[in-house]
Amino acid sequence: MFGLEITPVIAAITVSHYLIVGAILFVIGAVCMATKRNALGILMGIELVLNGANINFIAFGSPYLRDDNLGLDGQLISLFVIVLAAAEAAVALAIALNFYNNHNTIDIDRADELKG
Amino acid sequence: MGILAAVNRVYWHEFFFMLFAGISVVFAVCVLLTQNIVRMAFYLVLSLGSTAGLFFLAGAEFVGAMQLMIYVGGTLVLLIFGVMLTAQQRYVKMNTHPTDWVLATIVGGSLLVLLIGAAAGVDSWKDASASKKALAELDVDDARTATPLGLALTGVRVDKLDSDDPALANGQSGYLLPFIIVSVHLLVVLIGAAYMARTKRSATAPVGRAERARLNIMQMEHETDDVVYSASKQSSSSLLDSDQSQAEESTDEAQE
Amino acid sequence: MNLQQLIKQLANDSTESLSWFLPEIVLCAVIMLLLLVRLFDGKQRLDLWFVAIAGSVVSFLFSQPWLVCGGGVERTEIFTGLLVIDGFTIAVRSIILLFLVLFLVFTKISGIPDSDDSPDIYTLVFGATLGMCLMVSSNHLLMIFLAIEMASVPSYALAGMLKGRKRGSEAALKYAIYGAGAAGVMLYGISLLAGLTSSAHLPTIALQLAENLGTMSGSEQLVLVLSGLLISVGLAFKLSAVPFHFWAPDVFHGSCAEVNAFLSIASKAAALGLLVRIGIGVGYVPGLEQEVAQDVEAGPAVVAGLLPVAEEAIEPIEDSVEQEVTVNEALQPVRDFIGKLIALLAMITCTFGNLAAYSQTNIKRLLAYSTIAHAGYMMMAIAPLMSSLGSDYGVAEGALSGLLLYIVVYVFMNLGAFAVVAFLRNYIASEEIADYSGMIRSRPYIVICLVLALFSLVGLPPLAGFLGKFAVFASIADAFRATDATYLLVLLLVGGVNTALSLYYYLRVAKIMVMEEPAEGVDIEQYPKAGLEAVYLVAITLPTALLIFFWNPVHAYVVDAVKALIS
Amino acid sequence: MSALISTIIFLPTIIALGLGFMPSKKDEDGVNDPANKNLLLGITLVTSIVVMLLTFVLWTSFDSESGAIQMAENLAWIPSFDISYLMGLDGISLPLVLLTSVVSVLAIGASWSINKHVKAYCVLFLLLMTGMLGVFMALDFFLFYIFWEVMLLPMYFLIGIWGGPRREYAAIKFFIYTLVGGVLMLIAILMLYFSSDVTELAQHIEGDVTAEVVQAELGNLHLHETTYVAIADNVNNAAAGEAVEPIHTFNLRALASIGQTTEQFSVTLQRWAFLLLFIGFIIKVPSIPVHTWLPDAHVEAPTPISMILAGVLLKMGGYGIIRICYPICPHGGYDLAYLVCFLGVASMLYGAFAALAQTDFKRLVAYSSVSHMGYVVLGMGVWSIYAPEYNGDYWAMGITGAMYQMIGHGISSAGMFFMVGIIYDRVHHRNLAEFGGLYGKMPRYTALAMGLFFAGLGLPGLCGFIGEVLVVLSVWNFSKLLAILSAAVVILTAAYILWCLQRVYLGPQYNGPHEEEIKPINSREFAIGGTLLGLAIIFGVFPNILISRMDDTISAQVSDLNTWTQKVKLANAEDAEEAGEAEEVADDEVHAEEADHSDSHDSEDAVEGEAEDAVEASNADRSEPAIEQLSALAP
Repeated sequence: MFGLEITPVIAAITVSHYLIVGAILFVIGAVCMATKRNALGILMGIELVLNGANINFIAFGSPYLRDDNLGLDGQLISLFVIVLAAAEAAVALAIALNFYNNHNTIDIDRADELKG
Repeated sequence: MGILAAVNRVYWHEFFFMLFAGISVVFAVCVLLTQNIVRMAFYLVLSLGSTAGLFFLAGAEFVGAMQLMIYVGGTLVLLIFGVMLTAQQRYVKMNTHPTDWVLATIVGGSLLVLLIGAAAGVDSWKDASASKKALAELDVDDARTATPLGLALTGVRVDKLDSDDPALANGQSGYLLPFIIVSVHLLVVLIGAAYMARTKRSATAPVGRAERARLNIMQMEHETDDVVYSASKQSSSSLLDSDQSQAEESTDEAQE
Repeated sequence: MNLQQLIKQLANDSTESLSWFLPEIVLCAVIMLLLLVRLFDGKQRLDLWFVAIAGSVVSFLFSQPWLVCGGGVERTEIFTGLLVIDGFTIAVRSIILLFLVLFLVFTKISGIPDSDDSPDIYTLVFGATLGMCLMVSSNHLLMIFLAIEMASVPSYALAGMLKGRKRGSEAALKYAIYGAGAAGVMLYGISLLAGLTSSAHLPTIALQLAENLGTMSGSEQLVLVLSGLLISVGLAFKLSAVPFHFWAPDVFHGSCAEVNAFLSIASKAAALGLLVRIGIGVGYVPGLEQEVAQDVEAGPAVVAGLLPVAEEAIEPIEDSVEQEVTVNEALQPVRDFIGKLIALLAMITCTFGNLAAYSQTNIKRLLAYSTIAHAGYMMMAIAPLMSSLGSDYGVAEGALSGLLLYIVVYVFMNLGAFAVVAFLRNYIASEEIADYSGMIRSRPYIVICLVLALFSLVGLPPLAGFLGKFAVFASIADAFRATDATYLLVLLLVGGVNTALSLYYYLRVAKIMVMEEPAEGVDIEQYPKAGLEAVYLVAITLPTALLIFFWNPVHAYVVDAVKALIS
Repeated sequence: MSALISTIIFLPTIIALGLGFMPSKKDEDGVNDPANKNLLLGITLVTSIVVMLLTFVLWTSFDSESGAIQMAENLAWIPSFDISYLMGLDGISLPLVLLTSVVSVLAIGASWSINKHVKAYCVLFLLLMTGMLGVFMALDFFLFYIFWEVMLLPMYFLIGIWGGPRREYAAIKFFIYTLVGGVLMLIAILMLYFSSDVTELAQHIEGDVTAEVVQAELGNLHLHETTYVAIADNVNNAAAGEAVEPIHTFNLRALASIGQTTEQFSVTLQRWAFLLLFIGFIIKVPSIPVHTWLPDAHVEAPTPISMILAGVLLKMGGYGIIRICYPICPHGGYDLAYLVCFLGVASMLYGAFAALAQTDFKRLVAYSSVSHMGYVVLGMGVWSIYAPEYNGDYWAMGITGAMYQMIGHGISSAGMFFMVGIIYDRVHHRNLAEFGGLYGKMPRYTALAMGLFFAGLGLPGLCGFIGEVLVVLSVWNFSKLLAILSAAVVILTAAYILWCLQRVYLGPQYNGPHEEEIKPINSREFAIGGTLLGLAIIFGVFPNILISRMDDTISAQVSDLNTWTQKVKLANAEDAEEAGEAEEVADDEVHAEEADHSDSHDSEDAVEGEAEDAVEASNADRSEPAIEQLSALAP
């Protein structure tokens, strides 16, 4: 499947394996964003997306997996992503609570004042 | 070390990869499938926590630690606070529309196939020899990435100076600037979050143009200040505390 | 090289970099100041607006827009290659900071935010502006993401600036959720690009691409295209380009006109700057031709300024000089991909924005769609830039300078339009176009200013909007002549058709205000007549009306600004 | 360099800005206080009269013996795009400038029926004047475009605020049509600009090339001084084998020269550019199928604005075609001649039939404009329909006819609209079926109206006749069918105009509303109508006044294009089998040929091949027949 050697089941772990995990988390996060009605659920989807990207960065930067790797850049970027995700979550949460206070709901489908 | 020990080590690496990856993916799927917001938060903690395990396996132990501390310990706790503040009975479970599911599955599925195909198709990414070689030569001293990371954050890069590829050796940047500027960002975000979460102060009544502008906006939407403010007072005060402490925590950690 | 040398090098680099970074430092200082001043009890007496306006003026002055005159700014990478300073950076940064000054004056006159909220709001505004300044100078994938986050996250809060309003909080929530999602998708694309090229430094990425493009396997190309598409999602969101525009009308409708002005002007300018940065960054390696033409000895000197680890770099760079003749040619497929992708997005965006604006009854929604359409026009300038970057520098220069001119013009015309919306809201408590009818009877000067701004947005000569459009269309025509690429001709035709399309809805607003009877129940007479509002509007509108007489100096300026970028 | 032209163009703008600060006394409904109104309109009237007097100065100081650009003003405006502020006059623009200034004065005179928002009206009217005058005198394509679009906004508001019941619809329709045309024009402008390189025009110069030499050679193009320097540099560099940057230009004369003497504009480009420009211009003319804005706009506009629309604005389209389409894109013009002629004839027929069917007085006049402007398009299109029997003189006659028709129609249609306006002011309706018997009640008015309508009909001795006859004569030599059709239109015209006169003025008695309001015209109205009728008679009896001033310019332009036709089109067609040789000839000519036709005799020495005789023949007797035939026509 996709050119990966699956026999023996436990082959050596490569960048591709990490990328597949990253891709799965990314897609699940994206689907989460699309399907959840709870604003906080959407935020959780975003966290999954960011994590998928972070796994990629770590895999690309790992000297154990690849010779011409991204080096420390990978780890550094993922560090910053973690911090930025925290900041983003803080603001998004404050906004979500503000929305909750004004609308008495957290259902994003009920956000329909603005149309046209 | 004997051959047996080496084989054992390789075995464990792959075993833990499968374990962490499995937990991470399975609980991510759970996050997606459950309709209960509280469970969603719990599954997310598990999923992101085991992602930290993957980081450790890839040799990024500092990032893995930060993932546990900031992400799982900070951001997710923040989210859980949010869940608790809004978790009235009727908002705990909100079912997704079936049509959304169908659409999202189709789009997400094709995206997944595309991404995995791309990830698994690149030869240099699935070349196991590099990883075997690296693991075979792995020394405890090599595993210390915190020092170069710290140096990089102060602007000095010591890795890859002797890289074969000249271009790659050149394109290394110190990360002093983002390290500092992100703290300004965190400060701004902190103020923004606090502003959004707290009730409107009314220590001084706005005068002149400002009053007119505010009154007009309220009038436009047929709302009055009082109703909304009284409703928001209770919850926002508690949020403010949690919010600030979390954001401060993350600031501190980032600068460690 | 030992650690001590490295640290010494870092110290030198940082000191030199700081002199280019002064505007941002001032912005940071103002943010601190706004926070600290509140600790003292003097808040009641000291209006923090004065701190903000003083800070913005100082920051604008430190951005030194006059430096680019005569093409005096060489391309310089600062902070070990994270940022890049050249004429384009300086020009766009100056425009954003100039806009900040105008914006602060605007908020003071319109009364929002009031003095209670202003410290927080101005902190957010300055934080977002700081991010925008970084956006236009990013030279590194991390900085791109960081700058976008820094510009976006405070904007989310700004959209919900007026608290206790259903619409405001809804706008903020939508903006935050969509924005964070788009940023996440973009980050994933960035990770793929970084992994494929094993670097996060844009010129290095370009070099790697140039080296490997010919030998790439199908899957690698797929990854490259995917990463390009995913990154374009994030950028398209910032630009409000179709199909990632859906947030714009709602956010504009829900937040107040002041925030709209900020989002539609500063944010767009910065996003376009970033688009150019990325396009040029991965599609072109500047300065290589010069090095080849000159003696090889010049190479290390240039590189030393460029890169942190200079001494090791000397040896390899000489090797790479030999291949460099072809580097920019090798990148042609990358440029074509970016150029065509953006051309396509621009055409759809422009057409959609104009068509959707037809049915709007709320002026802010109408202006939101107009903003979308204008993002399309401005993105059009990137297509000729990318198509001719490696072959015909004159054309590329024309395209970039056209874009810059458009941004300058856009600042004034859009700010004028939103200022009118805010001022009229203060008068009649309405933002419905129908309530503006017959406004010319009671507030002729305000209406004339809005009419001029709207017709400038149409691109009607002799108003300034025409000059922007002319410059962009001219560069497309020029690129078409130079490359004979059919998509450029299509782009030109679509742009022209859209100009005609857009006329109707702008005209409708003008018609209602000028030709119809005053609306029932709208009592404007109780408010004082012309005042600061009129003065401000005239000051904003005059450049729109008179730019045609001063076109040449402005044009000379923008041409100077882009000179060092691509030659 | 005198600034007379600039004064003429910008005086109205300056006065308009001044008027902006004048007090405006209005009541609740926006109706101005009479004294205030008289003051505002008075200032505007005086301004327009001053402008008219200044254009008379242009008229008298114009050297009618020269076909070249006169009184040129040339300032560097945007050197980076090679855009200069280049204004000038020649025989094609002079009559139209004069028409504009005269009609403007009369329209202001007719504006006393405007009562609301007079200040805004005056300001917009003066801005409109600037736009109109600028279009006719701009010789830089970019400047032309700016002026072209400048008059849109005032016109939109003039129709939209002071117009009739459906004014807003009409105004928006007018605006959108014209803007679409403008956008097409802009695209063509950009295509032409970026394909042009003036260096090639100077490449034949031998020896030491300096700016002075270039200026001496290309002086009649009125390029800017810095451009001459750049050209000289380029030529020298090219001679030295160095790479040169092309020098693009917006200069209309230079573009024409490039279009006719070089191959920079490929045939495809010329066809497309011609088509885009042509659509932009015929929207203004208007010709079918893009005429539909005109009946609405003319009907809804207030009387003075209808006069301006019919009298001046429609002429811009014709002017653009003569000045821009043909000289710059001869390939397009030559190849699409059938299309142009067809549109012309179709407009004539359609307009006439539509006019016959109208029951609204003003709509009838509006459709008569469509019909009459068809002559203009036809006259310009007769270039080459039957190429084997090509004779350039007939085209010169067609163009002269078109120009004359534009002037004649400018006078007669302005007059007709004014006549409609007078009766509308009194009875507030325009239903033809309800008029009748005005002859008895308003004798002076009826006499004026008869005269002006006959002028529109094309009665010999009045201004409409000359143009129509010239056009039909010129067409006759190319296509009998078209000539017969266009002559037949005269009968249709006579039918609807006579029928209309009969229904409105003769008839048994007036049987519509507001009969008591019908009173004889006042002296202001009589003065305006009388002036128009006087002009109609003068231009009908002494056509040479105009033709003597137009003729040299037209023959110069036509002879340039004749040369081009002989050289490029006919030579190729005749020597189809010797294609290679013919191309050589063409190539030689490209280098030898210069834009200034007066030099062309010298350069022809270099010409070889069959084309030579034909060229000389056509140059030698050019310009003679048109005048002779005309003097024969005048009674």
